[in-house]
Amino acid sequence: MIYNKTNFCVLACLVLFLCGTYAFSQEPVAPSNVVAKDTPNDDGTSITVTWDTIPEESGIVSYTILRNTDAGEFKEIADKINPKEILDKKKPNLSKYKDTKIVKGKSHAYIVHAVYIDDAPMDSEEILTLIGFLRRLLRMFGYKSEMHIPSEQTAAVKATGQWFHTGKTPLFLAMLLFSSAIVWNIYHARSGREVFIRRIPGLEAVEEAIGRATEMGRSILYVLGLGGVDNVATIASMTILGQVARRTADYETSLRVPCNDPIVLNVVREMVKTSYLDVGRPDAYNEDDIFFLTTDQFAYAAGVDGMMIREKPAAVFLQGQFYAESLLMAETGNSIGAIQIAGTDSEHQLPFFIAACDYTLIGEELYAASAYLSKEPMLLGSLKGQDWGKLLIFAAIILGVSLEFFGINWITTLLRSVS
Amino acid sequence: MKRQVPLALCFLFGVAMIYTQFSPHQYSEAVYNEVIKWGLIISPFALVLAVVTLIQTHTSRIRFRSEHWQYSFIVFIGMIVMVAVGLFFVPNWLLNLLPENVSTALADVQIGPQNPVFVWLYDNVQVPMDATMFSLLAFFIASAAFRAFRARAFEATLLLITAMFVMLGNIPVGDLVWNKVISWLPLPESWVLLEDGTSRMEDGASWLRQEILDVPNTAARRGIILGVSLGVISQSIRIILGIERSYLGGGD
Amino acid sequence: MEVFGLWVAAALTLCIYSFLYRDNPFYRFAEHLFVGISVGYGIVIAIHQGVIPLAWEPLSEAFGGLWIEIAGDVTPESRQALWGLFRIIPVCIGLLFFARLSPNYAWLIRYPIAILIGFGAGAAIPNVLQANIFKQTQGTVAPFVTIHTADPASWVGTVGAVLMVIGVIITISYFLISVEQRDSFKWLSIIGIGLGSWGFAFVIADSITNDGLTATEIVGSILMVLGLLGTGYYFVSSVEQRNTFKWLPIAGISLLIIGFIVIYGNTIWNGNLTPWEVFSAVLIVIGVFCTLTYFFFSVEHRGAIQWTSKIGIGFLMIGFGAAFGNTVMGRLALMIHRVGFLINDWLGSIVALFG
Amino acid sequence: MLERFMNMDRRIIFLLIALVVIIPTLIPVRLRITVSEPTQKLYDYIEALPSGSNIMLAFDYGPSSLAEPEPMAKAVMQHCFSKGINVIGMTLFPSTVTLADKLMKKIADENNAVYGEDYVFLGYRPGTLPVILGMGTNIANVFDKDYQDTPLSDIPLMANVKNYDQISLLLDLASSSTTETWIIYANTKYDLKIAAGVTAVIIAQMYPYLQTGQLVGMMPGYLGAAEYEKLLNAPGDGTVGLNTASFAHLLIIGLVILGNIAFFIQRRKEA
Repeated sequence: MIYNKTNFCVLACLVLFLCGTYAFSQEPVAPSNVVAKDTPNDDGTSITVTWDTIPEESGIVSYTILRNTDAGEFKEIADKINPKEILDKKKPNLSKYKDTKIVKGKSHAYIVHAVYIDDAPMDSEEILTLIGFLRRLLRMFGYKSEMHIPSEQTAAVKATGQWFHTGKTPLFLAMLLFSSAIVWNIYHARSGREVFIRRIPGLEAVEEAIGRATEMGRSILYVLGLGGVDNVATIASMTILGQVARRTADYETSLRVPCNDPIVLNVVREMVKTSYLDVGRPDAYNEDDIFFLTTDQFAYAAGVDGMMIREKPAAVFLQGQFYAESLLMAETGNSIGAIQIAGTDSEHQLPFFIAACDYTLIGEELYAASAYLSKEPMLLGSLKGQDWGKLLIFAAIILGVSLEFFGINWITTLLRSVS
Repeated sequence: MKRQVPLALCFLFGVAMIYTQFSPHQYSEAVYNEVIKWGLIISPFALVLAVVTLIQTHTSRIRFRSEHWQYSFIVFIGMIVMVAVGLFFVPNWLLNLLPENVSTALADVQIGPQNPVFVWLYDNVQVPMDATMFSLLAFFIASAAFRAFRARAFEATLLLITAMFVMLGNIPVGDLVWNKVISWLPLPESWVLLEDGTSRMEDGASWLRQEILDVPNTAARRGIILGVSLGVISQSIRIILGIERSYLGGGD
Repeated sequence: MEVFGLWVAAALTLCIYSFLYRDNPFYRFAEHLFVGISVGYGIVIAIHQGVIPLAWEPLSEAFGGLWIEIAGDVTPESRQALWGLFRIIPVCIGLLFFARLSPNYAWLIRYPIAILIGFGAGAAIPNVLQANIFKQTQGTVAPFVTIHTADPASWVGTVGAVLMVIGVIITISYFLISVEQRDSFKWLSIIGIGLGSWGFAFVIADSITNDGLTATEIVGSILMVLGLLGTGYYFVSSVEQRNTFKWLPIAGISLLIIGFIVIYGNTIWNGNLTPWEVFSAVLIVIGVFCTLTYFFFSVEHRGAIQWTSKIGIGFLMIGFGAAFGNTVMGRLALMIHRVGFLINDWLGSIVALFG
Repeated sequence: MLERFMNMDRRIIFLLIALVVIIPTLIPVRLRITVSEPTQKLYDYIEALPSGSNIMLAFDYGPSSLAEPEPMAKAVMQHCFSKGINVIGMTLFPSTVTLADKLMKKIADENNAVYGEDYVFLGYRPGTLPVILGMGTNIANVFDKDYQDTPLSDIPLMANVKNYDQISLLLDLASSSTTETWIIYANTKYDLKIAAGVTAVIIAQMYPYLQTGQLVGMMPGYLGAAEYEKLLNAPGDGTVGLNTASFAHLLIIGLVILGNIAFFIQRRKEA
């Protein structure tokens, strides 16, 4: 007998067949309840196959998935799938495989193979038998027998895309609810009813700052930050600027506005012009006082710092969205002794404004300030709507925490399902 | 035309962006991707405005000889050099006219942001200035701390003390000092040592810093974020519905 | 070139640092050069990474495809490329920015601006709602999920929870009514608080009876319900009455807390979370609550609200202090790096030159 | 006198800060450094890797905040080269490509590492998400060529690296929230092990991920770099930086305390 590898393999195969039933000390199970479904809430590019998880104790090693297309031949599409990695996160007794390489417009059916490997321990008696000995030998050479147990074939399915993501329903409802609250409040405010806004410390200082600039015959510098025209802070800042401009027009104080965003520049020019027109001083408006510096963050800060040192404005307004350049400008403004009124919703920069400026509008206070100064029903109304939103958040937190103490977790589940 | 059409466009694009985020269908995905590309195509053109206004500002400075008008030339020089280098390329028809060794040499010069001169300017002019401007913050943060951190009122004191503790926790000296102090204090052993013999109170400075960041800091930030986000959403709603029109500027 | 670059970079670095002393021609030179260079850089990047790949290339391909179509050799690729023709629309809209140059047609730039703004607003609504509002609220409640070890609620608890949710919502809607109208809607608040307290009682009863009722638990739950009713009564009573009952909310809240500790103290102490973790989680809830109260604008800050918002400011200040202290290291690092560049790279090269 | 101290010219403070930074840079002083747990974990993880493993370095910081990530890159690469671990570099930031390329070359030269065998630099491709997700299935789909335009198939190091399966660790050197993106997409989806080296400003954001084990380890700013250098027993920029920063911190703390003492004395006088 020639003892080479080929012969050995032939022998091994033979042995494998012989000891097939012996090899698997625990009963191998076929995957049951295999179902293929179009994956819900996707763009129609995948099919999800689910089946009952085969318990680890059965000795399962991996799964192999086979698929056919339009009732054709079954072909292997994935193998060596680790059973632990495909457990459904919510229901661990369900295994889930998502096939993302489907053929568009064709229907697919699936078969799942459970794969077992013979590495069960042997007791001493078993080793003494011929088969046991051979198996032992095979294992010593690293040969392990694999056994595929196929499931039933699933029904054929086609993948389609959905027009609405049902998982996002709570988010959608929350959006509708909040939108209607805002719109309803704006509508009410417009109908002429007074809306109360609490006093905002720092806003009194606006008059003081403008007055001082007028007395000293120096200019006012208004910085709108780095935000674009769609940024809330920038829009709030522009509204405040409109109000400041009305007063500077009255007092004939020069108002300098270096801009960072060209679109903002354009809008601000229009707004300030309108303010000057409204108080009847179109002659005092000078378009060159509102100008573009650069879009680069630090180049902009360098430019503003230079202006502060050279022109020595009596008051500096820093309102809008800021990044790291906030402190560069606020400290330079402080060093020239200007009254500084800051306001931003960038929470990272607030500490520096608080440290370096005389008055700081914190976060949402900036939005409230624009409503407070302009008294515009639209802004007042939506501020009220935002307060409703806060009440709902309060309710969610209080209920969520207290119910959780009693083991009821609806609120937390709802919140988690959305986020 | 002047007001209604922009408002309608704003509404259309806003609703398209909202809807496509709730719909996983392939068509709405396609619309979403296309809308994003439109946004990406349109926004660079906004730079036109920037450049035009920059040129206007500085030409008028030069023309009226305002203070330091000479420096406006430097702005122009910087801009023109950078653009000329970055957009430099030789059209194919010119390449064909030139002698072969010149044309191959020219063709090898990478165009755009990879152009060696552009890279050199970026590395040795823009980046150093950017980094230096950023590093000025180290000086300013120190002077702001010295001036502002005075225990004037209760709130200021809280700010000051927290900042001090966090700073101490950030440097190794903080823990060194802490551990020394703990070893000096006549504390009962059961307080200081855990069952496995390790110290319970070691590295208190960095622990305290971490707790401050994790608990009160998280709470305060969350409060600000929640408030600000409500503001962002409500403004976005106003914009899409055409209630907020300030971005159109004044006039008709 | 390398050495020359080193010198240029060092010189510009020093020019900018000279600003620390005071404004001077060197700083002004660097400042203006920086502005010019950065605008130029912005233009180049916008053209190379925006206009060319997104507009120029698809368009030229599309015109190529069009040419093929006209010539009559239709291929699937040329058909596909034709879609690129759609890109003409955004390019044209973008070109409207040039309208700014003409005083008569300047209003045309509103078109691209309106599109960009609508685009941004639409993208913001669902994402901000999801990421900031829901996620942050969930994060506040999340630590409490692991606190409970007992079995899930029975039907008694479920009914109680429903009542609590309804009660809280009704009470909140009472606060939405404007102050003048509140008197005629007083019944609403009473119903709300009543339902809420009953639900609360149910839920407590359920979670307690799960493992039999003990004397401490009965005492604790009575205290809690009393506390809740007392606090609720204070808030629905009219302003004049409130002055006489000033002690009520304080007493009510302390009763709530005592009752709570009586019942759950043991569970929490031996539960999944360490007492310190429970304390942190509760502190975060209090912090978020107080800070958010500070940002309440449509109510005058008096009485209880004033105190809550004062605590909120305290939290804000601690948060700002922490952020400030943490940033010091980051900013110093930037400076140390620049100083390292000047001393090691630049001065080092000079020393190397002579030594 | 008190008055003058309290309102002293900011330029004096500037000068003090400058001195406190310049002197330790010229004359390095060494304070004792205790190694914190996140850094130790990262070191232990790399130390336990067998020779011939691959780690990936993502240079995800802007040029203006390179101060802290660079010493970290240096320390980790030095560790890897000494252990025969291959380093694959890439970046998600377009503006960092040249910087990262130069840095890798410099460190490799110091450690006698050979390009293509011990390390490669893949460069930059636009789009954060497509890049992270794409490399999970096949790196060559995203980076068909390296930064020097050599096809990946011609690089000996890349012959055995197909996707994340052959990469033992991704170290994200970050100055913004890119680490979170790596965690959400590469770790959750492809089970790629991730560690972070971040600037001081965003350290606090990383702790939740360390707690859950989504991060193998972390180097917090200069402190992290210095700690890693201590573990390697090779003090470098991080150690110098941390020591320098410590003095500056102490100066600021001292100034604030003195300022407050002066403030209290003055207030007592006035009262």
